[in-house]
Amino acid sequence: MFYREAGQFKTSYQSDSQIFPLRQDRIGITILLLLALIAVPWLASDYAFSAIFIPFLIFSLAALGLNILTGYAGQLSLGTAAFMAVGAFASYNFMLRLPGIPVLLAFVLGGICAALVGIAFGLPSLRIRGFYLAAATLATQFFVVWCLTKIQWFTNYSASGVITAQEIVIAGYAFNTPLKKYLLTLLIVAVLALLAKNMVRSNVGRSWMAVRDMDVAAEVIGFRLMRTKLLAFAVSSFYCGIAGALYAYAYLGTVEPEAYNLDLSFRILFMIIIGGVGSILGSFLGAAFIVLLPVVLNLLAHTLALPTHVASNLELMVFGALIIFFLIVEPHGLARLWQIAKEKLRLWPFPH
Amino acid sequence: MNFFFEVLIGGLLSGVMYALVALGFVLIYKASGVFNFAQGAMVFFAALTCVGLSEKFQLSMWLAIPLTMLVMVLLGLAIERVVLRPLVNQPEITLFMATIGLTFFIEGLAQLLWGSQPHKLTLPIEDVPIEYVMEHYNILVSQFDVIAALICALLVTALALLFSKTKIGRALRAVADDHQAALAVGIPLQQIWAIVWTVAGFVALVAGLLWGARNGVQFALTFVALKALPVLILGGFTSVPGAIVGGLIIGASEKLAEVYIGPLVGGGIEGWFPYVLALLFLLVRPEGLFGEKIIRRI
Amino acid sequence: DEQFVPVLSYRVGPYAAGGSGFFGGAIDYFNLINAKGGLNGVKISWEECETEYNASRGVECYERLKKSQGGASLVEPLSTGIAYGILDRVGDDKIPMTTLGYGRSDAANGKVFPYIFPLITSYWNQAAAMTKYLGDKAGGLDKLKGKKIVHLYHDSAFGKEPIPVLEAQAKQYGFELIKIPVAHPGNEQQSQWLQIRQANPDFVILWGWGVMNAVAIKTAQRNGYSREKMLGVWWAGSEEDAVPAGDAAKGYTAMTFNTPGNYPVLDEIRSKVYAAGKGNLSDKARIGSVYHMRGVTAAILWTEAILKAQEKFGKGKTMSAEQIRWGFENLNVDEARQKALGALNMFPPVKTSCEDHEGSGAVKVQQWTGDQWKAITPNWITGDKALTRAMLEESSNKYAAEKKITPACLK
Amino acid sequence: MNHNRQTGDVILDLQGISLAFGGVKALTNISFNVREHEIRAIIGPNGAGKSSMLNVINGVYRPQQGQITYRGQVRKDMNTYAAARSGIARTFQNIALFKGMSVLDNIMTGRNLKMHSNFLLQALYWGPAQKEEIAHRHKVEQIIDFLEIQHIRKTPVGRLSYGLQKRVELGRALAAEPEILLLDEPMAGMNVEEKQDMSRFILDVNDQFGTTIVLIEHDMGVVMDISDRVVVLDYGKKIGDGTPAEVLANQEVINAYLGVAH
Amino acid sequence: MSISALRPEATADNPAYLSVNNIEVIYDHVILVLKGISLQVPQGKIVALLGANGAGKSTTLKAISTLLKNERGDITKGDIHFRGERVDQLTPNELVKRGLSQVMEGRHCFAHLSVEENLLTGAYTRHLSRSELKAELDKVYHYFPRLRERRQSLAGYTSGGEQQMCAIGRALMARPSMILLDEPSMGIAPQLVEEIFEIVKNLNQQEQVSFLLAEQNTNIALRYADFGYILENGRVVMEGEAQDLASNEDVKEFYLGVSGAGRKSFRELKFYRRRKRWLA
Ligand SMILES: Nc1ncnc2c1ncn2[C@@H]1O[C@H](COP(=O)(O)OP(=O)(O)OP(=O)(O)O)[C@@H](O)[C@H]1O
Ligand SMILES: Nc1ncnc2c1ncn2[C@@H]1O[C@H](COP(=O)(O)OP(=O)(O)OP(=O)(O)O)[C@@H](O)[C@H]1O
Ligand SMILES: [Mg+2]
Ligand SMILES: [Mg+2]
Repeated sequence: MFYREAGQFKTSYQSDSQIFPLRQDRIGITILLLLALIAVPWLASDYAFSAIFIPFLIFSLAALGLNILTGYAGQLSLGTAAFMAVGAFASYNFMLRLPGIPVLLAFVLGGICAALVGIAFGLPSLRIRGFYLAAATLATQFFVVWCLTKIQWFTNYSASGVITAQEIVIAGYAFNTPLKKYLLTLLIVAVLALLAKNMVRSNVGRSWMAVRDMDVAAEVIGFRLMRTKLLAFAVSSFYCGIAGALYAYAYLGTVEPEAYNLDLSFRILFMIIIGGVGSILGSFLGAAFIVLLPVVLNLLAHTLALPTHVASNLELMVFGALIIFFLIVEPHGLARLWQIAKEKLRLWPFPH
Repeated sequence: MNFFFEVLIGGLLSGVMYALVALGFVLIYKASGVFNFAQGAMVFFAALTCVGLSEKFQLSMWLAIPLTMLVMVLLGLAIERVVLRPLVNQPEITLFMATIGLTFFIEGLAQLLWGSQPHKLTLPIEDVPIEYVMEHYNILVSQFDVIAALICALLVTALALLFSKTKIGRALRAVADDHQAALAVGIPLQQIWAIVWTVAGFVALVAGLLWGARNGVQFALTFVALKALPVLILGGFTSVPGAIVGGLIIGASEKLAEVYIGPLVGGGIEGWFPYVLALLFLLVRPEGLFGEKIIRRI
Repeated sequence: DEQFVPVLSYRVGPYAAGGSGFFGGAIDYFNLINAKGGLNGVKISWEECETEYNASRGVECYERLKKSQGGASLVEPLSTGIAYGILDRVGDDKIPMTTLGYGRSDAANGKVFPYIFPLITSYWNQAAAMTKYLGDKAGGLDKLKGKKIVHLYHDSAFGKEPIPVLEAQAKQYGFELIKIPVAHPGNEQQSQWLQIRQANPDFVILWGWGVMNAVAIKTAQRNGYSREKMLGVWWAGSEEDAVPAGDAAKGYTAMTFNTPGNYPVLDEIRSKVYAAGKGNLSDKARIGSVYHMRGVTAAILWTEAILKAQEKFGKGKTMSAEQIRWGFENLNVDEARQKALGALNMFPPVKTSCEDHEGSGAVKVQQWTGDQWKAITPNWITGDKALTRAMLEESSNKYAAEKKITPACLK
Repeated sequence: MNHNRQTGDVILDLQGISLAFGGVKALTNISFNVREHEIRAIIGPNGAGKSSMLNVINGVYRPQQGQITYRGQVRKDMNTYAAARSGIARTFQNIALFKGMSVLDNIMTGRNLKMHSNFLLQALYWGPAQKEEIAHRHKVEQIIDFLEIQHIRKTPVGRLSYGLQKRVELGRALAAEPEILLLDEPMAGMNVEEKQDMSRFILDVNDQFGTTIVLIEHDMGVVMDISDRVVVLDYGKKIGDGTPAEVLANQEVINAYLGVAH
Repeated sequence: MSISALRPEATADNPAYLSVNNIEVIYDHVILVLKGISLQVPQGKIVALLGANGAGKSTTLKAISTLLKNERGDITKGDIHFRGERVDQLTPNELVKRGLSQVMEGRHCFAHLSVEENLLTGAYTRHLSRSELKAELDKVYHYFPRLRERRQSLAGYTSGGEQQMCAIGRALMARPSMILLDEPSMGIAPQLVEEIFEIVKNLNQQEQVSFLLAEQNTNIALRYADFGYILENGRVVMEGEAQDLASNEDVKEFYLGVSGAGRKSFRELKFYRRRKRWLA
């Protein structure tokens, strides 16, 4: 009975179409944000920031981007890391070549570059669908990374092909400690998540979902497939681009194009599938799962004092098995699990 | 001109090797609508098990191969029971994801059982140029590749017959279309899947042996899957002959491109060229060369 | 008292074989040291973290372990991606990082990279040494004139790194350099080798990684190219590269910064560590294999740095990372010391300074006999160090300018 | 026939439409017209080409021959988007709802063409975008009330029973406030009571908004009762056209479709 | 007369007997849909399942054919017996082998198989020779001549009604002893509806096939059925002999569209019917 909507009557459509129509949810999210903004900085260690929270937030953002494309617009993509790479390398070059440009602007421009690349590689989606499209997006993945290694201008002719992200300075204030980077990332991700949530609950979002669920019908209703799909590619790549830039600037610092390899694309894909395809919340849950699980498994394996090669392989096996397990328990991901839990709570203590 | 033919033939033969891996994908996709990402891992697992068995227990290959086949059967059955059965009628992407989970599991299992060391695998076919062709035409054709191509042709014919001529073939296609309806007409999904995964295991074993003999048996065998993907989309996910034709096209054009276009742009284009080629091709035929037409009727 | 070393290892995935050999070697040596009473009584403790050779996981491991058990003494991720991911961090955390035979070549400049130690040798020096060796083989560097050398490389930053050196030398000595890239992962090289066959070069430099090496050797065989004329980098010169190629690998040569063979220290590891059931390798036969020996070498250099630091800052005490950094910067493992350690000639003598974090630059060439590696150059060889030094200065200074660092030696 | 509204001029005119798929002739030289405000039924045996006819009208299929005149404008064929723009909405025989979306969202998509705020504003969910969203929500809620599906407003449509899905689909088409509403077997899978309701909805839409309706239905009771004129197709050919009474009396129609006289 | 007295009882000599006992079905762990449904189908009888949209007819049928699991539905209570054997834990394939097959709602033809291949899959569980198969096919084509014309087309391209015929024909190919039919008349032209029910009757009388059919066309369903159940909101609210139901006032009013004054024109109904239901 904790989770009851009884007594919460919506007197206007405005209040009914709030992001979180239920009071409990609103309170919950506020507490969460406050925790993230105030409690976490107080309590967490540098390790937590720089190895857990920051990558978690960045991956969440990338997952959000992919979720927009795959979860909402239904275009399966395996090229996420490529868009991240574009965002990162473009931001780097903007900062390098336009000295004095505000960092955030560079990120946004980087995101826009990624969006443009996204649109270019999204064009085939007008004809190609499903796994065919997925396999075709691998072209993006390999091509972009190849370009970044081949064309040395992108890496400013560095001999080793790596770029070193410039320091993040906003209005004279340097974001140079893990805590500061964490806060910056948190803010960017929170704002972008809010925008994403708004998009998916208004007409754009509906157009994406319509195209995802049944594109012929969507066309008949008057959605323009080309525009809708390309917009999804653009927005998604924009998000991924920003995530990629943060990956370089707030997380790794020095990166080579190879850091944005197929593995990364797959990791992001796991996140949205484990978290929940077509769910903003799911992007976060999935990212948390994929970031934390190996750490937890690693710690576990070491407390068990297994021989190391056994431990490492077991880790991998358990990771795979857990993915399967979760899919079996709930194919719609953690977000759906959470929803079911809420529905059960609503009824609790009665079974139905 | 000789050089051109050499590249072309080399490419075609490599293409057959890709097709061999692609076949495994096609089988499972055709039979269940699942894109089996774990195929690469199965290739690795099969080859490693075979080599592992023969090295550890001093078995001859002729004993190790059937034993491995047995292992692959067990693996197929286990996958059906543990992974697929609970996921009947789920969206494709869920099944796809499950096979990724499976990939990790199989990779971990393989290395846990047999260690992470690379091994050599010697088949009684030597990988040297065929002398006759070398002498008379001065074109290099690898004997190994030719034999591999023959084996592949054999497999393809057998599988193509299986799909087009038998009741099982029809049932497989039905399952791929609609799990629920297939169940409703009494098609035993579990048996079908078990069979298909076993056959896929067999194909993986063949691919694993041939690729293993070529590149050594090591983890990187899982990467050959990446070579099979463009072949698949070009040939069509659902077509056995498509895998072969796609393989030939991809193999030949990728080699020609690397040799003739590569130097102009700095080379190393083999990684993405097949994908871009396949993509361009898809723009003309969205379901690949021989893929089943995508029916969108309202 | 304990000296903590985080071990960012990888024992799964495509590079697991190398990872388990290297880190196995290092841990074996730690166990040996501890069995012998530690470093002036200070035992070494360590904790492993699986990185899967993945930058993001590597960073997590680093961050997790850097503060545990009294703080990390040093790190060695054995992965370029991870090394880059923690490059800035080790500077901030003041923890020395070694990158044996990989990573940024220009990090040898300690004025710009005070915490990075590409010990023994870097890619640039390797490339220069290769030219030297090929020159010697041809009967003198001047005989390289008119010769054709193919640089067959992994198409990534790694494979392209030596190109400036090779190009400069091609110009200097008048040989023709043909660059042929192989797309990752390199499991198909027919087109490259047809090109090579076409060009019919005098030598092929194999700048490969992972499966690409075995495939190159195999494909060389099928295309009838002599393996004796192939010269691999040290990442293409281990058992893991030669064994899978089978018989094709016989006669293949590769660079190394270890001399293959047996050494007292390895015997000691067998008798004191493995006999006590503490060996890290699951297969004892791998003791003394290339990666294992490389791991032992790394561990020797690490412990030598700690000992060096103890000499200065207090024997028998736990050293801080800062102090160990000093130790790394003032390493001097000469032949006498090597002999004392039971590792004479196992690796080149290393003497570092602030300007030179590499400390040697010498390498050997080894050849695969069909079941093991044999050194075929009796002495350590070094290439044109003046050339590489100039490049190193230029590159590191550019980095310093970008990062707004004023190059200077740390005390 | 007590009809509140007079049917008007011809709004949609089809001339000599032929459509074939490979060897299958779905439609052969079909001509008929639809007048403004009327309820026009298309009937015929299975596979006669009824659904194909609707698909031609709103541009899903391109006929090989023939021409379509819509509001005085002649075109060889339609395209779906243009058809939607010019006020043609429809439902589908095999339910084509957006399965992953809630009932509310599904119906909201119907209003898509009436929404104009750009996507940046929508992302901010602010000002005009929010106002617009809420204004349209009002409209949609009216339709939801109208169809009596308030209680399932937030349910994903994939979870609804077949009949309810049909109703939602009608709602989505209605939300577009179309000039012409094409309904492909809207009452399949409903019981009499529900059909009565559905008929009432259709009549009301027709009455209140003056929407022209083209209806495919196999329940002759419904067709005879609510339609103004009926076209009968058989094997892609037109075999009858006229008022329900006329069609009912047509022997050819009886043979091909009705079987025993009703 | 008490209705329950009419309920056919289970007896040992009544083997093809389907009985559903007080089952409860929950979708997705939380959505309770069937709240204790019991029904019986005697051998050789036709039983109709009636009810408004969303009442739970299809769910009941899927529960019987064990297809529910794959839609994340669970039978949490009750049991189902077929020919004296408990079947709720069997696989659909085993059920078909035991002679129970289902025609699903919404057609579910195999889109990429031709019509004829669709029909052939129906005979999967049977081991027939080529000529036997052909005879079976001919039988179906005889019932549905339209299918013969379209036999080579991919089912995905056929019209709605053709697909419906294909689905029914496919189930017939299994030669079951009991068929669950979910809205067989949906999307079918009137004269063919009659024909389909004639086929049902024929099979029933000549081959002793039992039927459980969910049908919205109450009129015709009650005409052909022996027995009927009316579902409302996941519960059985009424059951009885078909004729009795057909003459029941409420049924007439709500399901047959005839009130005291006889059949009303659809046009004449001026109000939506805020109906008062039997609330269980
Ligand atoms: N997969 C599902 N998940 C959740 N709820 C479902 C699902 N399928 C059906 N339901 C719900 O179960 C109830 C009964 O559905 P069912 O399909 O059995 O109705 P029906 O009697 O067949 O209706 P109709 O005549 O419209 O076909 C409906 O309220 C529906 O919303
Ligand atoms: N896209 C297509 N490709 C091939 N054949 C088609 C296609 N669309 C329709 N047909 C064929 O055209 C004929 C007419 O189909 P249509 O769907 O218009 O029939 P219908 O009158 O709506 O029948 P029903 O009452 O059964 O829905 C059918 O025989 C069908 O198989
Ligand atoms: Mg139709
Ligand atoms: Mg139903």
